[in-house]
Amino acid sequence: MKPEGQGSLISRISRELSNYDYLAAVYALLVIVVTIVGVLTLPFLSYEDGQIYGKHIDRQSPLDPYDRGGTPFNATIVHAQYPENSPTLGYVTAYLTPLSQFFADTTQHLGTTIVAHPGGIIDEILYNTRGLDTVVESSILFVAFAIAAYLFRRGAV
Amino acid sequence: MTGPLYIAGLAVAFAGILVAFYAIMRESDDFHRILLTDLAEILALVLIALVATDLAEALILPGLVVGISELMAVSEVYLVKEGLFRPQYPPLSIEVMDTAPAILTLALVAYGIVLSGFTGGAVAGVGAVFYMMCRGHDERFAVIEAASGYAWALWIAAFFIFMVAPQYWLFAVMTAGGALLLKVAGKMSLVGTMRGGSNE
Amino acid sequence: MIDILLFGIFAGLLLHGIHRKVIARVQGRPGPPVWQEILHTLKFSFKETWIPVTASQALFVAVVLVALGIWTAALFVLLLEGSLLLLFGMYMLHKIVEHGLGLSSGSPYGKFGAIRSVISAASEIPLFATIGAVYLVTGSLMISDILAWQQVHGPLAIAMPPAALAMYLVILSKVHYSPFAIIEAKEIVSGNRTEHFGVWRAGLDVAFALKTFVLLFAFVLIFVGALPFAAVLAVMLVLLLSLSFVCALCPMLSPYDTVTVQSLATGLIAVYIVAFGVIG
Amino acid sequence: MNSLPADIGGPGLYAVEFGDIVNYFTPYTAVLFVFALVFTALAIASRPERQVDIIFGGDGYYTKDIEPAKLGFQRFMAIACGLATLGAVVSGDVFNFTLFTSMVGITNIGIVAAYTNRHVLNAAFQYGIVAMIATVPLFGGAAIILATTGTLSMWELFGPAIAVPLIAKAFLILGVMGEGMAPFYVAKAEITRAPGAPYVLMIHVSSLLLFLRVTEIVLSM
Amino acid sequence: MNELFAIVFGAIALLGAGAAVAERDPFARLIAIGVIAGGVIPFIADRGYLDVATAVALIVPVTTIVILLVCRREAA
Amino acid sequence: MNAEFLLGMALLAIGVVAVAFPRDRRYLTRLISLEIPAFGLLLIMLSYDETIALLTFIAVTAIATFVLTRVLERRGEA
Repeated sequence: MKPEGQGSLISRISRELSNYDYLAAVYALLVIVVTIVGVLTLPFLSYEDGQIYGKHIDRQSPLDPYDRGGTPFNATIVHAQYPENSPTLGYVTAYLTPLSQFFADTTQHLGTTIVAHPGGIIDEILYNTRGLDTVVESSILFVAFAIAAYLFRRGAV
Repeated sequence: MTGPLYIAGLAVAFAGILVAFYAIMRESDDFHRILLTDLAEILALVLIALVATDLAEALILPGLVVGISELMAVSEVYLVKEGLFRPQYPPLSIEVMDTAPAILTLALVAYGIVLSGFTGGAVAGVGAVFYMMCRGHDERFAVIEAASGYAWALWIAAFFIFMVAPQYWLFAVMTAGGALLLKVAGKMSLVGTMRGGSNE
Repeated sequence: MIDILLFGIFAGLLLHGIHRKVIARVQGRPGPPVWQEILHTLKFSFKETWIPVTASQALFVAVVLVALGIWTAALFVLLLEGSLLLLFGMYMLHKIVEHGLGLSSGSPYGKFGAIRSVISAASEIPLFATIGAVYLVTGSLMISDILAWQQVHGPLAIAMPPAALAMYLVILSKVHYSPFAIIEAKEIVSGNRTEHFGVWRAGLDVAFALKTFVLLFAFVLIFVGALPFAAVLAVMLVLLLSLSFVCALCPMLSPYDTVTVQSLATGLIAVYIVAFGVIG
Repeated sequence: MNSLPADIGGPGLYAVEFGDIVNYFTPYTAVLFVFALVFTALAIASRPERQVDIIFGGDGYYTKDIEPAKLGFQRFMAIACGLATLGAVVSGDVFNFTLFTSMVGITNIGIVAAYTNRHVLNAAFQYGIVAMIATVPLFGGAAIILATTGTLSMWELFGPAIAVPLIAKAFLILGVMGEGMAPFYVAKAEITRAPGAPYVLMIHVSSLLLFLRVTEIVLSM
Repeated sequence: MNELFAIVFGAIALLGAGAAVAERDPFARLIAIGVIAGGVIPFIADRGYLDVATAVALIVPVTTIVILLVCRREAA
Repeated sequence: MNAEFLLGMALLAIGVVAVAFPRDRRYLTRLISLEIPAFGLLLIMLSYDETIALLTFIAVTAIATFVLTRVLERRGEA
């Protein structure tokens, strides 16, 4: 056994890596190296114009940021990945609650509120076409909260 | 338009990642590390936001929730690990803490309910957290937790309505919006109750 | 299929015996007879069997069954010339068996074995270099496609020596008495297998014999190509002899050093592969 | 409906459609799925082991006591971890995969957070920090894939027509490495010292399966 | 937005950011953060998101008060 | 769209540097500085009209700040 701080290069590296206080540092170093590669390849990246769920905003609509066309309680054209899997695609997007309808008819500047009250493109994506994402994500919140609450309630042991 | 802007944005984001991770690499204090991970979280969201479609917007919400969840869990582990169970100082009140909470909370919760879903839950949650922070909490922990658990189950049910019986989409969207609001707001407001000593 | 399975088990046990014999001879000892491992397995099959009272009972038993299951499945993947990725997936799952063996018993020696098994996670990393290289060169990960490629271009070991080296390293870290076999070092008794005896030990011996057989067989198929079955066995034997020499001559590394050595080796191989990919 | 693709994982066997997110089984992912299922079942069914400690300098030994409350929590986390792993190995959508991955990361923290041993807790904390910063490459990788290809569905991405940038692939691998801490053996080794074998094992099962899955994804893209 | 206004509000936000970086005193820094918010909210309002602007204007002070709780003890 | 985007990027850059290399090593310094890149991200989201995300982000940031101050309360300044 050699004393601390000496030994071959290999055993010195081993000692550094085996201290878990450096874990985050080692990982950060890895990310930095990969990101530098990313910066170097940046000129070869290009933005794909044929995006799904692209944004097309009608500035004149009273539902300004969330108007994706269509009439309430009827379908709207939404550029989904697999439209055939969602038979009611577009209905949620076009849906308006009576309250929302009232706001839309009377004002110009309450767009977000109106459409977000269930209905609108984000709800279409989050609840319908990509609902599984939301399942997972609310489960994550659930689990994280369970951990925090467990530790908190256990308190000092 | 979006194309060149995207690459420019990506360049700034990458530069930010380099700086932030360099700082993480050099940091040895555990709480400073937590603060820096919060910064990293923002950079992750920038990368998603740059996609600039409706989908990107929808993806930011899960990203955000993952971030706050991990922050909650890890900071609690930190407190336990360091053996910090009581606040260092006695509770303290500023004048605004007596007057502001009711109005602010009312406004935020009402607005949150109108928004519904995640966003509504988060906004209403801020109101609730603020209220509990200022006014102290009573022993409603279990009740809120149970309510939020039922809301979660309700949301899962709504998801399956969408997948199995899409013709009831209206019912599903109302259930989903309401349940998520309740669930997120509930969980977030519980954070507010976790301020005092351990809740035996 | 059953006949090949039985053959694989016996061949694997025999290879283990040969391995021990060669190491002993290199080190100037007489060593056990080559069929010693077969006898061991038979002996354990008829010994009294129970589950330690401290063990996590379901896990204790299930891990043995999982070990048998994954290596049987791996053999069939190999024989059916299925996906290389699937085969390597099975190999990685073996890691879980190692952890589970040690953790389930409650014995401190088993625990140490399991912890060392976690530490030696790096022994799996060279596999990714192998997979990457094979995919890069042949454009497919189906063993049948790889064999077809070698029919045309000659053995892969010549086209891509570092990939073969990586896989050799992987096999080396899994054989008994190897410089990387920190899991079974003698200072922790039998490591993660300490508490498994009787039928359980016999089952494990069978599974590990299959593992040796499958790994050597896979190496031959991937890097040398399709050969007559007798020739395959001969190449496997040569491979095993080389492994035995390495094991006999190299001392065992300290746990963390194995990781560093394996990671560095993988890093070098990865650099070579990337360079190959960029230039070629 | 959609034709199932034949990729590195073998020909598609069965698809489960959730709107835009289509989960599907290939022989490869099916094997991973079954394996995850077996260990989830074990986490549900098996009682934990009782660790025996040797008293050095003598031939005495003692068996550690385990509190039932702690084990209930651990079991819950292990099962959640198993479910997340099941989701991740069959996911057919890059972003959904990353979400399942981060769920695995957070349940892993949960499994070890139950211990009061400071040494184990510290390892859990360090790992938690890595899991948190790993969301940058993880979500970043998925976001770059979406921006440069216009899709997140693996069926589209695995096709020959779409080229996924190298940096996105590297980010994805890095992210999974961080969440599952596959190569970060150090913290994991410390965590392994904790009792509760069926649950601690789940940490290894999940990170290993995630790593196997991301290898397939990255090679196929 | 009118270009002049864009420049003015942008300058306010940048000024706030600069001040937040330069200042050492936590209270001064919190005020600087408030200045950033003052520069940013007009941009939101200009796009027609009045409700969002209102919500942001409500939540930012909440954040400030939360931080203030710790600051006070610092000063004491 | 460009004014918001540029301003957002500028705030983000300033904020990242401010958080990564704080003037002094107090926790509070970093905690307050974290608000700057948050406003940067807010503006970037605004420039792409991602309003729902923006609202959620602001709300979640407030809660995250609360979680962090909660730790700080117990931790004390070091």
